Amino acid sequence: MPNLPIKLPDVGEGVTEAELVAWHVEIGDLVREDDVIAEVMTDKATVEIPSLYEGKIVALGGEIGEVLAIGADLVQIETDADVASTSAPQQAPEPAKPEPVVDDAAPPAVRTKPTSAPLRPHRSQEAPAMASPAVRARVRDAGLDLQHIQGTGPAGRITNADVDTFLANDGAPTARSTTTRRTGTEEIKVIGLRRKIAERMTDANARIPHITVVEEVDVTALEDLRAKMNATRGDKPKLTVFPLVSAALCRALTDHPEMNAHFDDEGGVIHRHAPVHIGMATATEAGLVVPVLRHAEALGLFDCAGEIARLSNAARTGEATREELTGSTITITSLGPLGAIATTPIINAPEVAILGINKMETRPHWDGHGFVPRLKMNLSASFDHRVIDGWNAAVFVQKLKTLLETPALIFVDG
Amino acid sequence: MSKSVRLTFPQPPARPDDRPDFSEIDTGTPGALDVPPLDLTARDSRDYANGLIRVLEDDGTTKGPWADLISDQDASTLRQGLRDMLKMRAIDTRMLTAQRQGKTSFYLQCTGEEAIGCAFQRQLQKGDMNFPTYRQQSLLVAADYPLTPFLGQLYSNSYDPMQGKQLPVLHSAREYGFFTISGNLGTQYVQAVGWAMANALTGDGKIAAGWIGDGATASNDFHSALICASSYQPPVVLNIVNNQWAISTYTGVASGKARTYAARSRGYGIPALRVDGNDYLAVAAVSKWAIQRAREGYGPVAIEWVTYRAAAHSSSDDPSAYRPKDEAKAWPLGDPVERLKQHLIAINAWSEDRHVQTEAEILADVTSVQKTVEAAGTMVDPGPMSSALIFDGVYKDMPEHLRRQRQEMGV
Amino acid sequence: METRHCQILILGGGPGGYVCAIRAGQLGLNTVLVEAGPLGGTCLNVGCIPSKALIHAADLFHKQATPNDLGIAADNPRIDVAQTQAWKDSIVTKLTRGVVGLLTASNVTVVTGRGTILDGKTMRAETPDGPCRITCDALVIATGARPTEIPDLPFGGKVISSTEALSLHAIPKTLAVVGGGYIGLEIGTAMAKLGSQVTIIEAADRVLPQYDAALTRPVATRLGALGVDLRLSSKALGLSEAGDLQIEERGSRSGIAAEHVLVAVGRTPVTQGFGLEDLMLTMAGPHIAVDPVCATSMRGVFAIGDVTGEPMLAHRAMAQGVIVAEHVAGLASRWDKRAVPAVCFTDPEIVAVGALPSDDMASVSFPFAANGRALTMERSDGFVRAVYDPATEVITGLQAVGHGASELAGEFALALEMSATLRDLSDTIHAHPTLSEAVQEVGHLALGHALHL
Amino acid sequence: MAQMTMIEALRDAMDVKLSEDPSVVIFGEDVGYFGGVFRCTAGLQAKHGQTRVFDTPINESAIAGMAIGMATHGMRPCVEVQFADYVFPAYDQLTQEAARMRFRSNGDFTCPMVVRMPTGGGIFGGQTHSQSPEAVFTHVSGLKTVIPSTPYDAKGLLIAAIEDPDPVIFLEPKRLYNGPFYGDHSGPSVTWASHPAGDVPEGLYSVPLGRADIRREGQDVTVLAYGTMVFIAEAAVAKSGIDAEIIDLRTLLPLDLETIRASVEKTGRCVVLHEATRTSGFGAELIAEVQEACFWHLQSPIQRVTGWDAPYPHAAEWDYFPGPDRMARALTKAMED
Repeated sequence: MPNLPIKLPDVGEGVTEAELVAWHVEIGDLVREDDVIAEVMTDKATVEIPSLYEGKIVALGGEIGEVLAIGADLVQIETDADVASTSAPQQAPEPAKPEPVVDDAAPPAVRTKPTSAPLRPHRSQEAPAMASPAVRARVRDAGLDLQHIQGTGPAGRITNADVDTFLANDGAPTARSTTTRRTGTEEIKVIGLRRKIAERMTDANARIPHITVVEEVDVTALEDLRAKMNATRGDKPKLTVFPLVSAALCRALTDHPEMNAHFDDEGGVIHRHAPVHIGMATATEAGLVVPVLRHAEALGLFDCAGEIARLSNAARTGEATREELTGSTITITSLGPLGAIATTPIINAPEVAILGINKMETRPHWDGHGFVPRLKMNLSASFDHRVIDGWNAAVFVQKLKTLLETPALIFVDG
Repeated sequence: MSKSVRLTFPQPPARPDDRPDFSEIDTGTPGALDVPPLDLTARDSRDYANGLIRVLEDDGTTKGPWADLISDQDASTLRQGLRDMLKMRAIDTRMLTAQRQGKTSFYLQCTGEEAIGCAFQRQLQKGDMNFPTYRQQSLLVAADYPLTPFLGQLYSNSYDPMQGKQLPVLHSAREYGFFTISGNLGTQYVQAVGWAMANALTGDGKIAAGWIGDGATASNDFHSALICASSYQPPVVLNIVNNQWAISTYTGVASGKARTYAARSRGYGIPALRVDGNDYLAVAAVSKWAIQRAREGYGPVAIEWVTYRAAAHSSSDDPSAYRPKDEAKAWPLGDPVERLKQHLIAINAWSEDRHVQTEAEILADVTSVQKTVEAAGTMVDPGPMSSALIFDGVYKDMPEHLRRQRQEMGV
Repeated sequence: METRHCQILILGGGPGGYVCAIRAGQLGLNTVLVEAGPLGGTCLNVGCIPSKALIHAADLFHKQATPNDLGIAADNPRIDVAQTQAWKDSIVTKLTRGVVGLLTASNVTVVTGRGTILDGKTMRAETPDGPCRITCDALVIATGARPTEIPDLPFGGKVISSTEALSLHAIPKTLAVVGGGYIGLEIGTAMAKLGSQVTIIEAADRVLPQYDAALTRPVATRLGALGVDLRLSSKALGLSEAGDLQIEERGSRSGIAAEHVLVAVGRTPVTQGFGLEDLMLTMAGPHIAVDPVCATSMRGVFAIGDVTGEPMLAHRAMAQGVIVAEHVAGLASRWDKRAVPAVCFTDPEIVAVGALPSDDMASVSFPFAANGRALTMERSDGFVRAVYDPATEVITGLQAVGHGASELAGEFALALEMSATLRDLSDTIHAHPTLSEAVQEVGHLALGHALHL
Repeated sequence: MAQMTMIEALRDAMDVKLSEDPSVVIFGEDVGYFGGVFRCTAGLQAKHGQTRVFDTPINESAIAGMAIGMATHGMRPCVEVQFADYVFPAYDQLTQEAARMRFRSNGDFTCPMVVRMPTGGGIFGGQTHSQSPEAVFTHVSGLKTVIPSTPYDAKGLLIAAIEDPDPVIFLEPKRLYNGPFYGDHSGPSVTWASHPAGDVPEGLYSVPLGRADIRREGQDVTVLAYGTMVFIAEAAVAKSGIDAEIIDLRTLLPLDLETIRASVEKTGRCVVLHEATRTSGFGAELIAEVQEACFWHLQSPIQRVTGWDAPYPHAAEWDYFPGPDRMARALTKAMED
């Protein structure tokens, strides 16, 4: 014999609750349909509630004076199955209203939206890339775009192996930049609030109002990784900390593209660059020279190390070409062992950010129950406050700290 | 001593804690006013507009020339009138309970005013058109409108002729002379004048009847209607149902210093009469006279039906918050059902037992139809109703932008 | 009225519908399939299967009744058509019962009855035990197509469609076939082999006009050999009082006496009479317009198979059915096919996949006359042809005409799906002696070093 | 064919329908004996009688309310609101009654009626005789909103509106009543006699509602305009030398999106033009629809030329009224990448 609830109906056009002022029944009472079972009061009216069904009261929904929500169970009535006349004769089976599977708006989770992809090109009909059904399905399921994968098969056909190399090179399919070089810049007009900030900042300071954020990074894990990689590097160039920081920087820039930009304050335009060309501030006899590590986003660790060695050597010997000394989109400066506790690096205009690496040393670290020796290295990063707010700057530096403290995050999509 | 300028804020004679006080109400005396000629002018209708036409004595007997006007109404016709009112009252009772049970979202009763709609409707011809407010559902009952669509509309289920598109109680029944009800107060009053002008222009021999509550006479469309009726003289009966209350606002706020609403209508050059709305026979007589006047081309006429809103404004209202609980019982002009019953008993055409028996039969009829209609679904357990209907009937032919939006909705 | 809810509701139990239902069931979706008639749709009941059975029987009979070089002789060959029909029906029944089993195994609810669409998510089905109201999250329209009727030659009496032609219990002495498409030719050829005097009327200047003349010439030749009277560039006008088929051929009118007139001029999508018009879907001509996941213009409403237009092939409908089921289940499936093979069971058979020869593509043909297997089957007419991009050697189309050529459809489709090049064909060992050797040879031929030509 | 001004064309439309359809009735302030303050109904009462064409009390709610009563009865009222600026007292009857009648009664009562009103500026009418209220009507489902720009369209569209089964708001650009207006307010005004669209066929014909008209074919930019602004656009094109495609919308609701889409997909650029004030003007709706339908084809942001967000001034008429110069600047801007 099913127990049917009588819910407190909305008695007054949109009221949300009502106070129980009187019971007209007790547990065990037999009621007929339409018998008054209770009185409730809203801010507009006191109302008698008639029973929906005939049967025996088996539960009361509250005490006198208690406030019940509209829709809450007022009473439970034990009815004989056939007597429950007023509910629809054939009890329509409770429609199993599962979460609607088809929701075109939200594409299935597996397909992640590529972050900071350049503006989608107009939909031109390129020739469909050549690949077998199995390979096409795998690429589709992984949320990748066939156009981005280099085919090595006959006539450029994309094989499973090609997909593997694509994935291996770039770790997570979408988070990191692909091995192919990214091109294009995105222009953002400095208007409205941003222009006001820029104007205010300029009055307040010399040409670039700097904000410097200093952070301490625990590089113990980073150094272990570097040591292990150097141990098994064979004939590859020796890894310094620079390639690792450069990799971390590229990774952080995918989430903070605004740092990888030039600010043309006359024209009032920010040129945000897709490729990451890292200026490496290098002290030479002639003075500060900034060779540029081009397309750092596309370089593997060892290639990066090799390139850095080559460039800094060329810079020191003055053989670096003009092309190798210009075009940086962001700069890293390191005083190496002399790196001091913290520095206030000056931005390499017209860039908007510069990352200073300070010296690495063992410092006591409180791990919750005692001090332990940990390898620490400070980061001193300066930002152009006209276009970078303090908050963004701090978030960016935190991102770098996290990446450097757990280096695996640099290579694996979290 | 000059009187300083202070605003007045009209107050009802009694608030919740006071004793009901209808001493101001002029209850007139049955038979005191004669039946005027059909071509009555506004100027000559002063006494009718300020007085109160009554037929039934307190003891149930009838008196005066208005009684003679409807002497053709034999006992069986009056019994039908009584049944109409009882049926209306049964529907009101059952449906308020249904609302309290959550089976429908809204309901609105016309307890105490049944005689006005029921008696007026029985004087109309097929093809005449009423422009009612939401408290004249008794017109539909007296027009023998079937109960299934009537109740179906209240549950918005498959029996609802409007397929769930309208708030419950906002009926529409062109074949039964019942114009589609709008929730906006007063708008129908000037539309009735327009319809009556069409009656005249097409010569179809029909008339229109506008309906408005005492409170809504303050709306601009009351003025729109009376000025146009006065200018063009179409065949329209302009009814004002003065049931003393507009939700919680006492009728004095709408009448201001006007002596009566009927008198106010006279000001537009439209003859007006004031009638005891709870006197079934008086309502029938004056309705017969006014409808005949309109149909025979003597122009518009205004009637103030004086009655009392015995129940709450609607299912969302509790009058005990703004007036004495027992005010309804104290209404000097009594209850329309009770008074007609007394008259029928006085002329040996009825009895208390038959009354109780008839009430029970009517309640049973209404309840059984209610069960059938509820089986098709209520708000507690809604029956199938495709929401594709949203796009149906916005225009005659569905424009492309609506087709596109329905495609997006996916139903 | 009984009501039920499901996640995916499929109207139509043909190849598209029942495959979609099976796949949806496998993916754990609460699936309902509504079909008034037997499951399997046109294909299983009045199309592909029965016609292939008839073609096989006619071929067998014709071989008996035709002298050959093998020294084999059979005296007084005869056919009991009623028995042939019974055999055909037994196959159809076996297959339809198979479909029922497959559906049950995937716990699909099959509702037998006419379905009427009430709105984009609701259907009313008239089942044997009363009407039933079904609501769903996704609605799939798989109502297929029916033989196209010519206004001046309405079906009825002697004017029949393929459905009636396949269940004739006696071989008509004379048969006129209006329409030189694959349906007209398949049935016309079969009837000719069974002894009927067949006349085929085709408006174009060749049979199977959607293909090039070279590919269809062997069929035309064979028809001549079988005594079929081919009336090209002719138009059927209607029946004369005497019941002859009036036709107009290059301006002159004539009458054709025929016991039956088979009208096979195409198939029309079934989009009327079950409430579809009320959904006001965006149409593509007479067909329902769909996108790469077979979604119609209305959210949550899909359409698959013949009702979505050409190519009207059972295997294409099945592929669409799988895609819809997987999409509704949340997978990333979408139409991404490079090749949909089409086969005509004419005599000889034709199979065509991908692009036909055109100016910007090269093409070469390898004749079956140079194929050992073909010779051992007494049928060396026809060829295999490859169409390819001379610059990249990527194959863009593969066609063949020949006895038994239909079985090459699989290799052709796989080649195109895999973006095969000529070297992929030439460097893959094809078993000897088989017809498919010709496919390897056409690779060598295109690369300039044919071995057996 | 006859030479007609827009006023004569409108009058002819009403005359033809009054003769051809006994259920048509015309009323409004001063439209009867006098023939309308713009003479749109001059002579109609004399010809068709007082029961077909008559004056009303000064009460727009009454005009609309009576019209609804008659239309639901079965007549086809074509009423006039003397100036679009006076329509607001009738806004309740038009949007809550006429527009809802068919839907709320499920077809029991329907409301075939037309409400004509002179609209727009350019005649030194000040803020109570120059407003363009189309946006407050296009927002209401159940109403159709129509605005002609030539005598030929005025007659054809008015006849179609009177014959339409649903209520139609018919806006008449009073600046074009007597002749086309290209924005040159200093020179002598031009009459319709000098313009091909001044030739209007006699007798019954109609121009379908819901269909836009391509006033000028062009390749470089699509101009969406209606009413007087169609001529301003022509003047701006001549001034700027840009090969613009000018589309006269004619019906604002239901909108002919297909014609607009085809044009913007061809040109890739769009300028929207209306006299009414800028914020929440109908131009905002047009821009929303164009960017939704043609985003991937757009080469530059859609431009909008409108009246300023200020009450319509009197003396500063020509600084407020969007003229050819402002329009030419917008065209040029639309051409920038």
